[in-house]
Amino acid sequence: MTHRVTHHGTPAVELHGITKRFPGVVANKDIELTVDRGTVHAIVGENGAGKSTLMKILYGVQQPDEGTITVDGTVRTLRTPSDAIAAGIGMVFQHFQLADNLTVLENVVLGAEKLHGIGDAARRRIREISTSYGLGVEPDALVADLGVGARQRIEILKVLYRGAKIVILDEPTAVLVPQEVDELFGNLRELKAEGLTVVFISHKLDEVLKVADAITVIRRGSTVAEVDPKGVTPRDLAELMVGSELPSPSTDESTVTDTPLLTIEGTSLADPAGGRALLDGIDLVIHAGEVVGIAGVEGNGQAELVEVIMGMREPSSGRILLGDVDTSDWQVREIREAGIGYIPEDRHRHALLLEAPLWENVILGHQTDRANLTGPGGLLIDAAAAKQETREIVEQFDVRTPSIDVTSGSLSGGNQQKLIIGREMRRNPRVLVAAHPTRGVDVGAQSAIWDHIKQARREGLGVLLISADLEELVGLSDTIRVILRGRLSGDFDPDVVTREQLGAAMTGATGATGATAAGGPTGTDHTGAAGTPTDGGSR
Amino acid sequence: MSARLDPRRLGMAAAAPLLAIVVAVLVTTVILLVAGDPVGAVWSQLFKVPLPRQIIAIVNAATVYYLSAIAVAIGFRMNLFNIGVDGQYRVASFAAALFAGQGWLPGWLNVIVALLVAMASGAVWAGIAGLLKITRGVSEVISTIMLNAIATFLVAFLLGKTAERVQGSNATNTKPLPDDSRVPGISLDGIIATPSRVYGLIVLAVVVGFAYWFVLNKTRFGFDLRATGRSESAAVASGVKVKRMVLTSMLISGAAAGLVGMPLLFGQDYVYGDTVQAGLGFAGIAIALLGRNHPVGIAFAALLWAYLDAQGNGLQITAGVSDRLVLVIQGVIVLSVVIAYEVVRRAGIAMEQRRVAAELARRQPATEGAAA
Amino acid sequence: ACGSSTDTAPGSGSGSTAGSTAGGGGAGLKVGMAYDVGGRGDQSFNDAAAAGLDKAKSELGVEGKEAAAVNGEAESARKERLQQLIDAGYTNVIAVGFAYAKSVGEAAKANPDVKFAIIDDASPDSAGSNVEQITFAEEQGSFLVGAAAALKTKTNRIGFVGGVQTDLIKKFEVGYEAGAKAVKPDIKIDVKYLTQPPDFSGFASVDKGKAAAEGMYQSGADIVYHAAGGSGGGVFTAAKAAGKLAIGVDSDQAKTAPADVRDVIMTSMVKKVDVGVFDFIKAVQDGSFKAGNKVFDLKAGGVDYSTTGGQVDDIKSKLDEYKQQIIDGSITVPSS
Amino acid sequence: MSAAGLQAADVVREPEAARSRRTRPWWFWAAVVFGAVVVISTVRVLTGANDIDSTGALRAAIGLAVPIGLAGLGGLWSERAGVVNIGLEGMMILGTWGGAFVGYHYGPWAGILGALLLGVVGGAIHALATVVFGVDHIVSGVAINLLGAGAGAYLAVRTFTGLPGGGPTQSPPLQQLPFIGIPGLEQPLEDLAAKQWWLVSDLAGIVGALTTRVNVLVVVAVALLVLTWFVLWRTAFGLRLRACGESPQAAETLGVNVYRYKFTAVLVSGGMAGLAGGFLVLVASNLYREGQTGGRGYIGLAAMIFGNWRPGGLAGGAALFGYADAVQLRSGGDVIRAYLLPIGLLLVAWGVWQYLRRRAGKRMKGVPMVVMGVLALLWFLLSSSVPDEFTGMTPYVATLLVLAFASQRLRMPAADGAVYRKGEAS
Ligand SMILES: Nc1ncnc2c1ncn2[C@@H]1O[C@H](COP(=O)(O)OP(=O)(O)OP(=O)(O)O)[C@@H](O)[C@H]1O
Ligand SMILES: Nc1ncnc2c1ncn2[C@@H]1O[C@H](COP(=O)(O)OP(=O)(O)OP(=O)(O)O)[C@@H](O)[C@H]1O
Ligand SMILES: [Mg+2]
Ligand SMILES: [Mg+2]
Repeated sequence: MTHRVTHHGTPAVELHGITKRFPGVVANKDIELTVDRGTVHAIVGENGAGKSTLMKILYGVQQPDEGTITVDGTVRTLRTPSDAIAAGIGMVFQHFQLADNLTVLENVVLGAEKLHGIGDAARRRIREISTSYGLGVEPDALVADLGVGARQRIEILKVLYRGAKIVILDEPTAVLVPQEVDELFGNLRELKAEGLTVVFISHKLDEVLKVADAITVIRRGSTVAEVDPKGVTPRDLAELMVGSELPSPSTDESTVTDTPLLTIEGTSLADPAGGRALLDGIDLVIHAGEVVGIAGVEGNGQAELVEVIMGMREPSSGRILLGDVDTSDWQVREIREAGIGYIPEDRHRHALLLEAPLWENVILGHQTDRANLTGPGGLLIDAAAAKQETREIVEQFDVRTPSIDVTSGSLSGGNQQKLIIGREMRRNPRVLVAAHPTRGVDVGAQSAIWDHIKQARREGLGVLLISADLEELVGLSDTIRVILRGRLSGDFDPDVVTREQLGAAMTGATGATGATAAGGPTGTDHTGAAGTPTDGGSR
Repeated sequence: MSARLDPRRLGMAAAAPLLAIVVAVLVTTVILLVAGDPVGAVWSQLFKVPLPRQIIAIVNAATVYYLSAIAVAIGFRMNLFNIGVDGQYRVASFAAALFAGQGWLPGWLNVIVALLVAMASGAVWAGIAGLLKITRGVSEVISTIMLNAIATFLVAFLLGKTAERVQGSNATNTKPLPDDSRVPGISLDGIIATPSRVYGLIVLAVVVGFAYWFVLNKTRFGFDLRATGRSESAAVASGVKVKRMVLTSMLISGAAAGLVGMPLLFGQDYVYGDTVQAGLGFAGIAIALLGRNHPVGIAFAALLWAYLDAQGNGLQITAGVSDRLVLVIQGVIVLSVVIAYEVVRRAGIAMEQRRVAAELARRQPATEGAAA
Repeated sequence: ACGSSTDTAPGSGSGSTAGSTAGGGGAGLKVGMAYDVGGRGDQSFNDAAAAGLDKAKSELGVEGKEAAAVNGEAESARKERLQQLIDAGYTNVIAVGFAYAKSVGEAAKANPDVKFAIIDDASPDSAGSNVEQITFAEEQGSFLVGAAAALKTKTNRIGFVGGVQTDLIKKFEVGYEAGAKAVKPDIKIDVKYLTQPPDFSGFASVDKGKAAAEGMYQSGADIVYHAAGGSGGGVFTAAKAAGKLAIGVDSDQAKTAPADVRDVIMTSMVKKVDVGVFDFIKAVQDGSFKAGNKVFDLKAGGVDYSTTGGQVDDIKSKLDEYKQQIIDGSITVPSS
Repeated sequence: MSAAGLQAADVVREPEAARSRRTRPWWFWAAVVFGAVVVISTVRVLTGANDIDSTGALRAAIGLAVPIGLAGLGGLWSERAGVVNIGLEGMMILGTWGGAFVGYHYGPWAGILGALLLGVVGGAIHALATVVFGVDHIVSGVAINLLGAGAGAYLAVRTFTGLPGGGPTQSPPLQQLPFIGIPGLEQPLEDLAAKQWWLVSDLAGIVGALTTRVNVLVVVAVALLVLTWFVLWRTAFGLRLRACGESPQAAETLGVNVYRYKFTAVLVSGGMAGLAGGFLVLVASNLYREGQTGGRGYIGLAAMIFGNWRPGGLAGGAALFGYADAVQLRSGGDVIRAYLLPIGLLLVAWGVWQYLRRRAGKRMKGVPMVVMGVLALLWFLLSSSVPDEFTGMTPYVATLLVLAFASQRLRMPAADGAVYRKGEAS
């Protein structure tokens, strides 16, 4: 099933025998990688497989313990990113490397001031690149004011500005919506056409198959295969990644009931800075056993909607009902006590105490849950109970950790996410507000998380699911709504709606609400799209 | 579990302070050599076994430092930098001395109410900074610096208005405590022979230290406080009302600061005046950091600090070296301790990661494809 | 004086300390001196005490040991300092400054064989059968310089700069004001204290002293008296720049101040701490030590005004007249 | 690739992008300053508190503001590179000794270098601890304050004892640094200021203080302020340095040697703080004196935070503090009383405006302001001077008040205080 790829001419990059050990873990083991000039070369692998490490080695952020790096036929020692930049390599990191409080111009010219200075010449050059690649980047904007898509384009511009011939993109699509992904791929093709070489990492295997000219699969630090995208399915790729057969997708029946759990009525949120309302007359009902998915371009009010529901912000008008109790002016704690589980978008900032042990993290968000408390009036923390609970979560949710006393910061991202999901689900919430619950998580862990959500749904949980991953939305939701400029569209039936319809609604390109396929919750299941994302990809 | 009992980790934790002291001694020796001061004389003074009365003095000084450091540490655990303990304890000491001096209440009752007065006034003074922070977003670093200075003027002004003049004295003091409100010292005659006594209110330090440990580590409130200190955004999302938390912890920190001067007032000075010990709040910052905000660590740090103070006092007399040297040594010790801790901490993290990775590698084959 | 310690072999342990080698070799009295904050070399109060000790060393052949206080130190640190001096065999102890009042009282009780002197305190705190309490009538000396200022002013406006607002410094101010008003009842007196206790940096803030005095000169005062220790240097600088006059304190500052400002120092209120110290040592040596409060007032020659530079020669007779009236009691100078 | 699609996406994002946070133009600040002069002048004429902006008061203010400003500048350099510097006080103390020691032996010009150098030594220790060893910045700063105080005092004992006019706690008097000014301006300006005309005399006083009898080190300090702005905001070096304070990882991935920039910044920071100490010994006092810094390092830090981590702002903070300190030191009870008038009026006006503008529920927020304003006005009307016991608080209270009314927009460098390790970009 491995399709060997033949290489022609001098490759742009040749990594040979790369080994990198971190204290106690071998991140890369004898990696071989050949990237042809003028191609898009994808690298796939599970979380922690060693993809980023390999790219960081190629970019000089980290040094290999063994192995050679050959760029354009010359063997190089890359001690720092400067060396890599000098060798014509540019990298867009998995997490954006931008200084929020500097302008776009400053972010771009940083470190490359010798090229065009830091003034008007640089500004002109940025505009030039921006225009010729259609990036639409405004040099004097403050990065803090920009959304993810724009940030992504700045990252690419940074690379182009330095005249890189080899561009590394580490999970560039994780935070993008379909339109943005398409734009990005458009960009990649354009770069390729100009003779640039692109190395590209993604967990979204259908995407990979769409743009890559060659794919290298890495499993636990070693290259296991190099495949030609023609003739493989996402499922083949996924199995190569995890080294065994994937479970077959489960089938689900609708569990939607008539009991409204969370009702949002005409809720608006004014912009404190005086701009247009951040949320504008939101109406939404989540029933017991129902998953309502919210699609939308980031920055259109998703975060605000979650904050309003969770009580972090008080709506300027409208009502939020939990069951039939008005919770509009409740505080976060009361709302959580009332049984709303919360999986925040940014786990490091909102869901974890990175320096605290796992069992303390399990208490977080449930400090007033009697199960965690002891003593008169429940004023004391019951560490023993919390530890027991943690052990059970680790067991039940397959959190891979040697002990519950290690800090949550020492877990990998996927395992952190599983811990968070376990913490919320074990409390048997009535409603779960889940923002991007599987972002950046590998396929295996992802389907496990989905299973947990589906399981709880069967037991009557209502879920508000916000995701940038349309597969996930379509696969999990009973109803999909699109949010645009703080307003919600009508319902979409996940079974019949197309990517294009959703995309149009998300960008406001058409009369979005008119595209509604079916009103109200539907009873059909949507097996085809659920299960794993890998097989729903190539629509 | 194994994290607790790992002998290598324990060894490393103990190594850090020792290493630090060795480094501090080396660095100071170099300074002495460069300056041409008698190295031997200095070290024999600093390391000689304190006399019984000096031991008592060290314990007493440490008591006061301890309270101050705890007050600072409460803020630190919340990511609040309360530079204002200095002003808070002066305001509080003055208020308590003023109140207790009147002798309105009998004996112990007077003491207890005066302690409450001290806590309340310390809390009020710190609360100003807390309020400014949550309502106006004023950095507590600036506001407490300013409030320290304002406290100086305010107390000096009020002291001038209320001072009890004693014939022949040039000191400005509040009215002395009535005899029955003076807290008797604890005699350690059984252990070390000296007429000196440990402050009766050392009890206060013990209670405050225990309360600090208990509230922070065992209670829900403490959990919220630590969570806020570790990640404000995560705390908000978990239902902590951060503004109220800021104000509350500022008030508690101020209340603890209010107690700093109490052992001095009730055990030694019996008045508040212009020769009262100053700068305790700043020492508290260093001691809290040295003790890593840990109730037991702070106790050791306070004792070390007091020990150096006491031993340094004799430097001029026995070694003919400026006692300012002690400040240098204290600074060097703080630096070497934190550097040593940092080095050890990194080694510890590396060890933990090694363990995590090893464990994972061991379990990996078994759990592969566990997504099912 | 301190340099001597470098001569001692390192590690000898018995390093001779500041000033202790300056005296003659005689195996005379052993005197321990505990200074206030600033210590020897502060060009002010402590130096005056040191001068007394130095004189005793050279004239009486005593041996001395010195240690200085630290800003904001604990009461126990002061007590310990005195005790360590005694432990080291310096059984005649002089405590410089009222901050030592309690410590001296307690040390005196614990060491009945040791003779103590304390400067600037006569409170019950420090009293004891082996304690001489040395105090000065600062208000009387200040009265005289106040009168001098009033006699000399052309603008009918004078100033006073206090270092730290303590009761002791207040005595200087009150006496000064009384003296000035005795001459010119309608005279305007600007008063400024640089800091408030327990912030004693007002005795070390030359720039603040300068700013305060400048303000006074620029708003019309032409003579400023300072009781601000080291900050007084700033007052002199300001006087020099403004072409006006200043009055020194504690020692005859027309002799001790930096040479370039000496000519603006019209007179100084001299507080003879050195005399107090020397007299104490001498009395102990003679066996004529007497416990109790010894007041160094005008009558005893403990305070006075100085005439160096000759700027007050023309009013000397008037000043001496006041002096006489204070001595014979016909003028009582308030002290608070 | 669809440029149109991009445009669409941008439109969708508009609510976020619209919130632009441009800084105010220079003429805004010029207008503010001029407005303040008009107000002050009016208050002066109304109340007769002529020292409110006299040349002398302003000169004193400059003298008191410069060390604070320099210390703040030290803080700025370090914190812009992401290293919190609470050790300014200690570095300043080292600077006082360095300035005095070198100044005494080699003349005041060399003294400037001495102060700078000793400050750099303090900075080097801080840099070693925070940048190389990754120690918590506050701990290191506190240790440096101890070290600086101890080392300064200890060195003074070792080096000044026995010198003529020197002692263990004090250096001998130092030679003066020269004063400079625009020749021929002093007398006419002084005459004009003495006329006490509305606005004209005030401007004359201000111009006089700024252009005549200015110490060279003041000029150096102002030059350093401007230079700092230029270097940090107009050069590649400065961009890199600031990037290290905003996002060291981003800087690292673009080939910037973050350690080097942070280290350099902290060294410069120490140098500036040392120079602040040098100013105290070489200009303000003309000698070293133990305890001379009197917490100015902390005030400098406060001025920098006050100034929102910007040179102009910190200069404003230092000027405010220096001015208030000068006024109170110059027995300015009447001047401070005079300020009660505009402050009272402002508070009343603000309170009333709040009351009118706010929604019904929040209206009461204006009430305390009105009450405070009325109290201030009553105090103004019923007294002729603020008592001396209170004037001393003025600089501190003024700083707090200004912050309480104008804070909230403060934004420190994003990675300020965070410990940076190489190779952690992801
Ligand atoms: N700086 C580091 N120190 C120690 N271990 C590290 C470090 N960086 C990476 N690792 C380890 O190396 C392994 C590979 O990590 P890497 O980030 O390359 O994975 P990845 O393939 O990029 O995963 P993902 O898909 O989640 O981004 C992980 O197991 C991780 O534990
Ligand atoms: N610089 C580093 N130093 C030490 N350990 C690191 C470092 N970077 C990563 N690690 C460790 O590597 C492991 C994996 O980290 P990593 O962030 O790559 O996980 P991940 O699964 O890729 O998560 P995500 O998908 O959110 O990026 C964790 O155990 C983490 O502690
Ligand atoms: Mg990763
Ligand atoms: Mg990665």
